[in-house]
Amino acid sequence: MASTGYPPTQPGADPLNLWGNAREGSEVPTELQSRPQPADRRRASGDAPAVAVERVSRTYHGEGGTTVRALADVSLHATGGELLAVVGPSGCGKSTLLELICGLQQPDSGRVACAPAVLMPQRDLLLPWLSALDNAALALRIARVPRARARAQASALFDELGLDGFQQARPHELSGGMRQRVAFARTLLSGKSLLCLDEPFGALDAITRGEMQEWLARTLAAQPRTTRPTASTALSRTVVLVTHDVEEAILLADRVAVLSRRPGRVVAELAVEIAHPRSRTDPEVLALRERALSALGAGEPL
Amino acid sequence: MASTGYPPTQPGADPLNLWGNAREGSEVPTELQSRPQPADRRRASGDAPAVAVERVSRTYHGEGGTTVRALADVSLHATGGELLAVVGPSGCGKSTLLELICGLQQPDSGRVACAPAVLMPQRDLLLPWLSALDNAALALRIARVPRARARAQASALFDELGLDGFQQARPHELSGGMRQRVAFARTLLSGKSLLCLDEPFGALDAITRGEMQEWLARTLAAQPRTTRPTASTALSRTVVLVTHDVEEAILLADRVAVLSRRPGRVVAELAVEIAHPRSRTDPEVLALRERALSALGAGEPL
Amino acid sequence: GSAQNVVSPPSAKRFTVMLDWFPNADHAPLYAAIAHGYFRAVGLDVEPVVPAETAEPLKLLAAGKVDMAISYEPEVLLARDEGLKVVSIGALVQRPLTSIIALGEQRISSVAQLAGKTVGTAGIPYQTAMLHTTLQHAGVSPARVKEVNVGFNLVPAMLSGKVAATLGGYWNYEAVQLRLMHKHPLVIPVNEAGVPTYDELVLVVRENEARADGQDLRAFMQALTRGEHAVRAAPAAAAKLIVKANPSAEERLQLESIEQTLPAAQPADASDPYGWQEPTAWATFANWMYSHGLLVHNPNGGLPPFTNEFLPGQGI
Amino acid sequence: MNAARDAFAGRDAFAGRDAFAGRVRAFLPAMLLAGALAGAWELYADFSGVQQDLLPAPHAVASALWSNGGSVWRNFTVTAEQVLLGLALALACGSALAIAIHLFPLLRRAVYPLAVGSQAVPIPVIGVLLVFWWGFGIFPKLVVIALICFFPIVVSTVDGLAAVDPEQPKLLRTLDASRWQAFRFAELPAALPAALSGARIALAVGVIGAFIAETSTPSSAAYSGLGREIIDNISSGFQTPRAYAATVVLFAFAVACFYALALAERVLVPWHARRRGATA
Amino acid sequence: MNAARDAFAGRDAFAGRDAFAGRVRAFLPAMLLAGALAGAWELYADFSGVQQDLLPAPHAVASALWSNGGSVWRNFTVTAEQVLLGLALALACGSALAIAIHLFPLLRRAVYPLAVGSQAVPIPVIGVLLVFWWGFGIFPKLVVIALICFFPIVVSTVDGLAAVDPEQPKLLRTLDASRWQAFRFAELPAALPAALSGARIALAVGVIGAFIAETSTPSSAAYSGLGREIIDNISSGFQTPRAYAATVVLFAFAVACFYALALAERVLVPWHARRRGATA
Ligand SMILES: Nc1ncnc2c1ncn2[C@@H]1O[C@H](COP(=O)(O)OP(=O)(O)OP(=O)(O)O)[C@@H](O)[C@H]1O
Ligand SMILES: Nc1ncnc2c1ncn2[C@@H]1O[C@H](COP(=O)(O)OP(=O)(O)OP(=O)(O)O)[C@@H](O)[C@H]1O
Ligand SMILES: [Mg+2]
Ligand SMILES: [Mg+2]
Repeated sequence: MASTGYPPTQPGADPLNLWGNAREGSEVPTELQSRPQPADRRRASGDAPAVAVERVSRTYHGEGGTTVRALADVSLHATGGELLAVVGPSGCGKSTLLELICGLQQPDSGRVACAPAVLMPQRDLLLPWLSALDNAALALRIARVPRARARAQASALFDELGLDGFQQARPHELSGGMRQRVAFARTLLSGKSLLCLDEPFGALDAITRGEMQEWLARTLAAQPRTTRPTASTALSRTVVLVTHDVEEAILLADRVAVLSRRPGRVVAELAVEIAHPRSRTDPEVLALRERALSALGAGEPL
Repeated sequence: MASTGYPPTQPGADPLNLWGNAREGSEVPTELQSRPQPADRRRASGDAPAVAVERVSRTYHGEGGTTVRALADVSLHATGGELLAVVGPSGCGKSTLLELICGLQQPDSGRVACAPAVLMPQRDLLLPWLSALDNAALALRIARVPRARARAQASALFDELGLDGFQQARPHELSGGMRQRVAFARTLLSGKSLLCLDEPFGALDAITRGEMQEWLARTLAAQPRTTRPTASTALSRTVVLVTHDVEEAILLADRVAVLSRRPGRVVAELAVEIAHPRSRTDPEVLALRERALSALGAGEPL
Repeated sequence: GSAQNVVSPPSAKRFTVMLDWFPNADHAPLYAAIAHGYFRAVGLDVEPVVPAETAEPLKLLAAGKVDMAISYEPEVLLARDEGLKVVSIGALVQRPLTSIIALGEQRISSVAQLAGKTVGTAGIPYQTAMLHTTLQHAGVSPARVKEVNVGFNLVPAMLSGKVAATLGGYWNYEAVQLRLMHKHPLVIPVNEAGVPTYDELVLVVRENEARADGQDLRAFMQALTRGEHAVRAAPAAAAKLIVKANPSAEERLQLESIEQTLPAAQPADASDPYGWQEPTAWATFANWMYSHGLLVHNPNGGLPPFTNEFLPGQGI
Repeated sequence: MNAARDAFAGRDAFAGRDAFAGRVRAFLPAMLLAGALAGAWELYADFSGVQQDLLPAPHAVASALWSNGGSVWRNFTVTAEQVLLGLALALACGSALAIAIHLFPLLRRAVYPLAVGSQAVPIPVIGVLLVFWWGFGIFPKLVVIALICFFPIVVSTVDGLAAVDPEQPKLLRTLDASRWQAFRFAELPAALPAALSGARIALAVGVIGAFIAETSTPSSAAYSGLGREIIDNISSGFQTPRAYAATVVLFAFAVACFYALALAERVLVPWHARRRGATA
Repeated sequence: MNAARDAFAGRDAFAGRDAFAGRVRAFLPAMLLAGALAGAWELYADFSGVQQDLLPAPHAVASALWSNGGSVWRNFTVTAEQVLLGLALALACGSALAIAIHLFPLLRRAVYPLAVGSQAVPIPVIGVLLVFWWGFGIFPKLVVIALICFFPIVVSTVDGLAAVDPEQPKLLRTLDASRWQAFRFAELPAALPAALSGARIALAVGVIGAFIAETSTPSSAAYSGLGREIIDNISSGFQTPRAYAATVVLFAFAVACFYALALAERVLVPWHARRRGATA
């Protein structure tokens, strides 16, 4: 870790200080390298995009010699502190896109340059041998935070996410939605400046999901927005949210990118200029939702 | 299998004849045993409930000596051919309920008596060593259907579910939503008379999900309803649909059972008397949706 | 080992002797000398070591890991043929012990009757050569006998009835066992069947040390001679010593075996000292091995493979 | 489907039996079977006309064990010490090598084949050499045992480490885990169960190893292990019952160690042990 | 993090190398290392003053191999046949036993401990008995090898079968799978990789087994295997170089078989082999 020159944030006593601390902001690089490795990433500075995906294509070569074009010529940008939602038909390459942003895959063509990103994968990859609490605290343990402090911070987050009482449960003792929330907590605690969330609330019922959404909105709203001056912008947290729930996208995002069917192309980018907190019954929201849905529906039928 | 006296349906040439064949209906038992095992189940006859869950409680004894009351005194019934939707907060015992119905768990108290049920688990449990097609055809292979026929039937269903072209892909080559649809196909092809679906469309985007819902509604609508005379009722397919999407419940279900927070109790049972096809913008639907949501919201906050 | 029983004077010099096989009746004089402190008396702290297999003693001797090895005359000749600088300084047993042994039930009374039968050996080349010699001596073509390599399971092989006879067992050990088991074995020592006689068990040391400090060796032989007298005087006590050194040895057998061996430990000519090695016999046997292609170099040239100069009353 | 239910129930029982009493009950079938086999053996030995010296009857073995209890016990302590120390040595070297091989693919390609081949080297070939280097003490024997034991540990551990869900390392990478941390948090725990099967195999092989070690290196002690006692009694023909008595002790020793390791597994990888029973 | 990237890359390389050329390249490091070791050995043997008959120098071994090529080769064919047949026997019995143990928990409790103990029985003890029953042919030797090999296979397979995701059987049950089908569709494929590591271990142990078999059972043939050749050259006369020559052949044989099995794995469990390389 120490060798990487990018120590992840170690949140202070306040477990909800989720967007890094000053130490991190202090090292602001001047430009982004293309095709960066997680190791040598530097976080985006100022208005420089925290996410810069330019004309990226990705084709998988399946085992049976079959090739699958997942992404075709996709360009996406997100500035520091922005919440970019990505919606698209199943199998259009959303997860692939996130893996590209996190540097877990390399594009066949095009250019990816992003701040150090943490991925919340679609499958919660909880470690069966760790308790729910230790799973959530994994990032902190990796950042060499003493176990006791790491657990304290994770535990505080458990209350917030309605997991109180299940700190000691093993993953297989948790319900689907609870597992997903543990994975969510793990992601938040990583203290990275760029969060890539792959359907973070997919397994949650309407109510719990609503609560989570509000909670996330609140948390992000509490942090400095992009309008702030550069230096402190470095402190703001960028989110790329992949979701299959258009409503969710509208409620949370600053911008919504709609992908076409495989091979994924950006067919629409909707800016959401609605003040928080937003209500699902708000006509503006409903209108945008319909626009997004129609954009989604566009393209040949199944 | 032959020993069980309950051969699962072997769908004919038409891959969408999903609700069993006459041979199956011909053996109609007179009463249900309590705490039945999958082996010696007999399908519900006539108006006798296909699902009879009576005053069932289930408590888990976790590893750390912690005990979790998942279900408290839950009673649910579904008659043959009915689609019963179950909604409830995350962690309230929905998956547990389905496992009880499928006889994979035994209740601590109360009585469970159900027709032979097939479970679509929350986690798609696709077998990594089988192709997507063979995973879907698993039930048929188990029922000793010749491989070629089994594959043909599964393949036909693949088109329906928008998975065409991925027959030969291994599960790890599929996207989350595709995996879920493969698991869905596997469940449908089991030919059981009672389907327990645990968030079948959880990982699907709005559009695909809409298509799936329509498709399921169509398929079920095409089959004889409970109003028909007994003998043929035996042919009808019962569905218990666990979902976190209230709208989905309203759109598909004949009745919606709303569970409280853990320990899960039935706080409301809404009958949905709206003619198919239903539209999500239909005021009746919206009204019911709000009722369900409020029922959900009831109970202490997180 | 037993050596620890006597408190050693600080002067006593550690002297490791590697046996040819696990402790048995053949080693009685050694253990007697240790137990009675004869070696102490001459300033030697003798420790016996049990080998894992039969070539090990000479190898480790030549490698300087032990001070003396108990081995077989044929092995000594082979070792020297291979260029190992070792020399035999005394015979523990004056005659071949290796014998052709057949169970009574096999109804065999002479080597000639082995024709067309299966014979088990330990897979040692010179024993195969011995078999051939004895057969030819009995007028049987070796081709008519099937040789089976049974490793060290000579007795079990016979008991299993899968071999008519074995060559490699000792007339003072395996034969005695079988007799005690009432198997009425037929026993023909190889030297009574056409193989030139040789010293079955010999005490071997490194040549340079035999040249340099003969003092210890002479002292060793003296103590050993006294040990031999002690055994002769009280065979039963000696048997007990063996069992003590090797708990899995059976006392009755050891005693029987000791008594049988005593005569073979004496030189044919009573005027020769204990441990005497007959030069002519050595020469004859070496030539027999050479003629059977067991030795590469002609044994008649060069230094003799043995010396009697450390025997009591010899040398100097 | 009955078979199915029994089996599932059975697995529960297997996982559930944590009480000591339960564990004893768990061994009952084995003891009954062993008894039955011993009976058959007795009958065969007594009435088939096979000689004592080839196959002694159980009662003869028992009496031999009784009458030589002392020496058998002393030899047993020697052997037990060798096996346990040798196994410990093998575990240390084996798992270290496995981890190195896993972390550094070059090492895998360079060292693995040689490790494989090393198993083909017959101990007697190097026995003398070991003595030449390390003398007549216990150390050469430990080396022999370790040499024979370490391989199963290496193979199982390497394979176990490679079998981790490939998505896990991805996740850990985005959490900025170093290679070592990815190993420590994801791969090592995932590999533990496999490593432990390796250890169990190594144990069994280790008993063989002790026998080989004792019979292929010289020794100066009067009590130099059960292996030596056995080989002496065998090659001096008619003491077969004593050889069998020593063998019985080795047998019991191996079984005891094996189940001691099984207990260790319950402690080291609880999640795994429990998962085993988690079905149905 | 460089280490990390290298490692990930390395795993790719490992998984990716399917071309033959690639495979040869993959062995280069091993060959270089082997060469280096041989060199060191040569120097040690030549200049440390250790004698030929304790540790012959590589060149002496090479010349011994050259001059006795014929007999070594004949003995090799004998041993190779024994190892492969014995291994096949062990695979058949071992996996059968493992499956039975897995399907019938009672059997697990009854037979497993005895299987464990069986490993502790020194072959020389029963060697004579085997000959008494089956004579001087190859069969007793196969039995010995199988006896020594089957255990690793049983342990790995049993553990592999127990390690299947416990949710899978649930699913299969609701699909009305019989116990046997649940086994065939879910448990068996999941256990294959573990079973194959077991086989690889068994192979290595099998070479040891062949040596034990040849040296502890009588043989009448002129060429009765490398093990016999080695022990004869060790235990009498001073043919150490020849013993080492035979050993070198055994060594090569073991390595060859091991990688043959690795290839078999790629064919039998492609999903697994591929997953290995799927990271990053
Ligand atoms: N490892 C892989 N090998 C081959 N093909 C793959 C692989 N991973 C993904 N794909 C293919 O790439 C396409 C996009 O996959 P991806 O998971 O990015 O879709 P997605 O947008 O996340 O879908 P969903 O919303 O269902 O999760 C799919 O068609 C899938 O079959
Ligand atoms: N095997 C188990 N051991 C212990 N506790 C368990 C186990 N399985 C479930 N639970 C507990 O039972 C409760 C209900 O679990 P269940 O999976 O039925 O919830 P759910 O309604 O399906 O939730 P979700 O909508 O998130 O899937 C949860 O609190 C969970 O922690
Ligand atoms: Mg996805
Ligand atoms: Mg659930």
